[in-house]
Amino acid sequence: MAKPAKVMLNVPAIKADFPILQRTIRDKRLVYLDSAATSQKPKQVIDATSDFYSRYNANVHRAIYELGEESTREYEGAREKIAAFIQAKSPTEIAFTKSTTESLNLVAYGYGLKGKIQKGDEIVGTVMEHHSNHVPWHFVKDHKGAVLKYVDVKDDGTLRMEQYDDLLTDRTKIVTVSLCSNVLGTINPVKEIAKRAHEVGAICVVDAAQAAPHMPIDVQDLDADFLAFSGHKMLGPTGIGVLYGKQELFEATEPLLGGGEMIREVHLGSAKWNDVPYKFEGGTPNIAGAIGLGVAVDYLTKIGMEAVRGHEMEITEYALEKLARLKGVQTYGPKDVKKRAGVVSFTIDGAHPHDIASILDVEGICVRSGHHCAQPLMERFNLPATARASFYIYNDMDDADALVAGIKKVQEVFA
Amino acid sequence: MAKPAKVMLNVPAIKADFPILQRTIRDKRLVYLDSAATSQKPKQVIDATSDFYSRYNANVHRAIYELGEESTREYEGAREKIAAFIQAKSPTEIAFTKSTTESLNLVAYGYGLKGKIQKGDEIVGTVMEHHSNHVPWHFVKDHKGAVLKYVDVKDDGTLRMEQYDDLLTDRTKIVTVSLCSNVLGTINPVKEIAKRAHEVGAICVVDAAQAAPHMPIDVQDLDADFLAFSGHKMLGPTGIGVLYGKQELFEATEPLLGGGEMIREVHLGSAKWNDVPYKFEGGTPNIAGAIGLGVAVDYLTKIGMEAVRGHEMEITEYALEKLARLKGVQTYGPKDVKKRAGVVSFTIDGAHPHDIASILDVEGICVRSGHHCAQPLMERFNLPATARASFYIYNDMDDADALVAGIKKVQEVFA
Amino acid sequence: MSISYDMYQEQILDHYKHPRNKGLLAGATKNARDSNPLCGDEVVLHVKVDGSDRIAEVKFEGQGCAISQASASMLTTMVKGMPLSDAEGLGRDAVLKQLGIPLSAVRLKCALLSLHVLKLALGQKADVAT
Amino acid sequence: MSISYDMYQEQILDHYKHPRNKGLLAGATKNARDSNPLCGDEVVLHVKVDGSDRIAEVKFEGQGCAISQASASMLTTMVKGMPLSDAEGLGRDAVLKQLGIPLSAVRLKCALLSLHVLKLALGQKADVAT
Ligand SMILES: Cc1ncc(COP(=O)(O)O)c(C=O)c1O
Ligand SMILES: Cc1ncc(COP(=O)(O)O)c(C=O)c1O
Repeated sequence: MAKPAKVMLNVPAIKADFPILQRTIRDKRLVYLDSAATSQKPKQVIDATSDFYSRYNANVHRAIYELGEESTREYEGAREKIAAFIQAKSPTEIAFTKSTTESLNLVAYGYGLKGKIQKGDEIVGTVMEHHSNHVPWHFVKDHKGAVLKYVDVKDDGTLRMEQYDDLLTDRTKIVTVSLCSNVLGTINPVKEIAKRAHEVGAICVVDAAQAAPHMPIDVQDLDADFLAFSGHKMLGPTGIGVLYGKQELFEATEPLLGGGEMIREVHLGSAKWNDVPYKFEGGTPNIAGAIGLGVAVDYLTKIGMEAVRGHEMEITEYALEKLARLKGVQTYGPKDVKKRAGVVSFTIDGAHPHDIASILDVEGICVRSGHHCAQPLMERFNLPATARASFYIYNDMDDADALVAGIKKVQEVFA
Repeated sequence: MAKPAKVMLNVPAIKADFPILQRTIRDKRLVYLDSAATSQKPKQVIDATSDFYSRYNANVHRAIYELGEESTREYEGAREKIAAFIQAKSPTEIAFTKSTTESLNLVAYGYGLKGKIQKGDEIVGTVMEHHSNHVPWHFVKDHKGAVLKYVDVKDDGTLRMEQYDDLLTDRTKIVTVSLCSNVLGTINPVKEIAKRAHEVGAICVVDAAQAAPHMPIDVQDLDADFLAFSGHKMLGPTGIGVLYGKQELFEATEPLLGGGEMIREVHLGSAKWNDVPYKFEGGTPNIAGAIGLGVAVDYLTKIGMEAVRGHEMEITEYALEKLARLKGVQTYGPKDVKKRAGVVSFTIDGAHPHDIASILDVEGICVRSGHHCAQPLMERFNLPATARASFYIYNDMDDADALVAGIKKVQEVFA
Repeated sequence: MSISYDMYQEQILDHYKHPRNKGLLAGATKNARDSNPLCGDEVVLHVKVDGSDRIAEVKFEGQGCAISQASASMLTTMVKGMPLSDAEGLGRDAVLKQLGIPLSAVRLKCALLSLHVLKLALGQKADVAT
Repeated sequence: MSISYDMYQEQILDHYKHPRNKGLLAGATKNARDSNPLCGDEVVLHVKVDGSDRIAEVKFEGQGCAISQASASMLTTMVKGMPLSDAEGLGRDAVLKQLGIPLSAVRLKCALLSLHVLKLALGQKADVAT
């Protein structure tokens, strides 16, 4: 993706939409730099949720009365918006889950453990995956005897693509990779990865938890077979996630959760599944969550995902430059902002990341510290933990400056 | 449970808390009689959700900064409230899921499919279960060779307890039963069922989706081993559910979803689980949902679950009497309100339940029609479908009268 | 959407109470069945195609609401005697026009179930039921 | 909760930068290790109990934040020479009092990790880390 011309969003106008950003922390302005963990929510999304509960709350799909018609229309409308957002061919390729984590588990169980994977079949992941894209595949290994292989990460934070070629065999059935790393910010060449996977007859599962909020996604162009993301990281409510799957793969996948909504017929001891995507939505779904996510997608679409990406590239470039000038501070991941998103992990000599986060908190700055649910990656870089700042549409250069000033305070304390 | 003395809640005051009940449907007063599908929400719950997003939205558990401390405190506070609500020994016996359906699947996978159940082990269910308490056990049958057995229902809507005794053997490992039927309203003798299950060394799994919103629950008195329910049926948000499990059983249960939060350590190809209940909460949870459910529990606790139960008994008794006087109208389930909850399934001669629901909708009355996700039960009673009215704290005798008047309209149309 | 008692017009109730072409069909050349997973409405169609590719006979069986059963009954009267190619070309609009009543999204599925089953019987894949 | 730079008082930073009793312990009679699953802080304790049931020697190893490592260092100074029964009776309040800084819930887990490991080493089950 070429770097768009200098685009900065109108941050004051955007900030005005986010009630929490009017808040102070111990008399300091709130500088929220933890959107990679969860994003803040604009009032449009907050209001959509309240509005649902206040005006047309009803269970979806089976109700004949007016309220149920309305809730079903909005719920299915959200599905259509999300399909358009990632360029899916049809809304039937979109299943609602509770999170990226559930989405990835759905694939691991439904296509793996309960599905097509046999003993000795190979699953290729990468060392930089989030735990949510590690642990579900352990289940397939433990219960089906699948073999797990991992593409390593180079010192510059990119994948060792030559090694990937070597790992692929005619036993490779699944390749699973994150579109964007939540620690390094690296944007992986998923289109290329999927192409090579398809050449050996494997499918490609994409963890887009850190990508969907921050850059345009075209599942058809990527030729992804499954793609997962979470609402709460992209301005949407907590408790709602998405699994995209190509129609024919959705049809070949077993459901994870058995229950209401996902069946066509149930008898004692046997059942027939409903059509896709409903067979994946057992139980009463997070209706308010789906509707809220639809409104979040509207909000992002209105700004334009190219513009979101451009804005974040500007701040990230600025922040990386400033941090590079600080002695005793290391950043991780690609230096070139064209190859990375606005997730900036860093360490400071002599100060543990928790202490960094604690001291930044005193300054009203929210950053994350720890292993970021990516222990294998931390082990690869021989790091017990990092601090991580991540940017979104409501951040600007002032926030990056606040981070730099905060880091200097940390250095003073641990001097 | 003895019938409490005539208690009627102050319905006008309660109604005032529910914004949606101020709404009209095509110029008619909204008469919401579908709380068994999902309940309406008081403004306290709606506001709690907005407040979370507007003031202290942050991911839980790992954040060091102030917002994360606040969200974690509220999230864990909700767990404590729920533990107290059902008399659990400790909050660590409460896991948040997305729904009753996920809770029951968690047990079926974690204790069954991935856990202790071996080929030939027996699981005893009942014919009156909701699909969410049928289909997960099919998975255990299909993947582990467990044998499924079912306790039948008598014509009066109660379980054939003599048959239950016959079904129990020393191979019985799990007994699973709903505390209250979502079609018949029957309140099952779960304490007795659990006792006999324990006598043969089986555990007892309880589906409390229709019970937790409507009557006091004491898991220790019931001696339930697992117990599941949903927030959205008890004034809470959509997308949040609860699984209670006895500490030692929780510890013996494998997680369903692998990912962030639920691990202690992850390496390439292996992982160690976090402590209970966190090992069951893989991925970012529905934080707003959990907090909202905590507030819903506060609301119900303030009214008092004994009073809720008493109120619903009054309306149900009144409605059943009125319906009994209508020619050509049949109701199902126990006649004695001491043995049943406020879920009233009915049919009208010559009018299909969908048409009943459509015509009642014209009158502003919301009832459900269909198989209510209980096809095996419908087959048992040889019914293609029923209409179902269900009562909650915001309903009163006027609502029951509106139902009766609506039924008369249906009879006119199909005369 | 204007929902009212219009949904239960004379004509609908008449087809519901006195269904046309209901029953089995000996020598049917095409048969299909489907049900609406959300509500359990069920329609079975039996079709006999003659030598000149016409629908010589058609019968339906089923259970369900007035809308689904009246629409099945009306559909059989519509397609009886129709050239196969015309029946294959039959779209949802034609069926809804004949029903002539306002329908919400959920009830639309009831109304279109029989058309869906017809398409199945004729070996077409089109999903008209949504 | 008053969070401020008080958390990083001289004394804490001193124990962090110059940990007491850090390293291996030859002839340790009790050892334990635990980590905080949420953040990865790690503490290992080696304890040598003498014939009169006293903690004759104690050493720690570990990695993590200033709070967890300073608190481990301070704990070793506290229990060295202590009768086993006193060490077993040691509660969170005593440890927190010695740290003497305001702590939020998350950082509390850092501060109490070493006490938790001590309890493990002494074969006690009490969960003090929450
Ligand atoms: C008895 C019973 N069990 C389980 C469920 C499933 O609940 P949910 O859809 O919230 O998962 C329901 C509600 O539909 C129910 O009534
Ligand atoms: C790359 C990546 N994958 C998966 C996840 C899991 O997302 P969730 O916790 O919403 O399930 C996250 C977020 O924590 C992530 O950053």
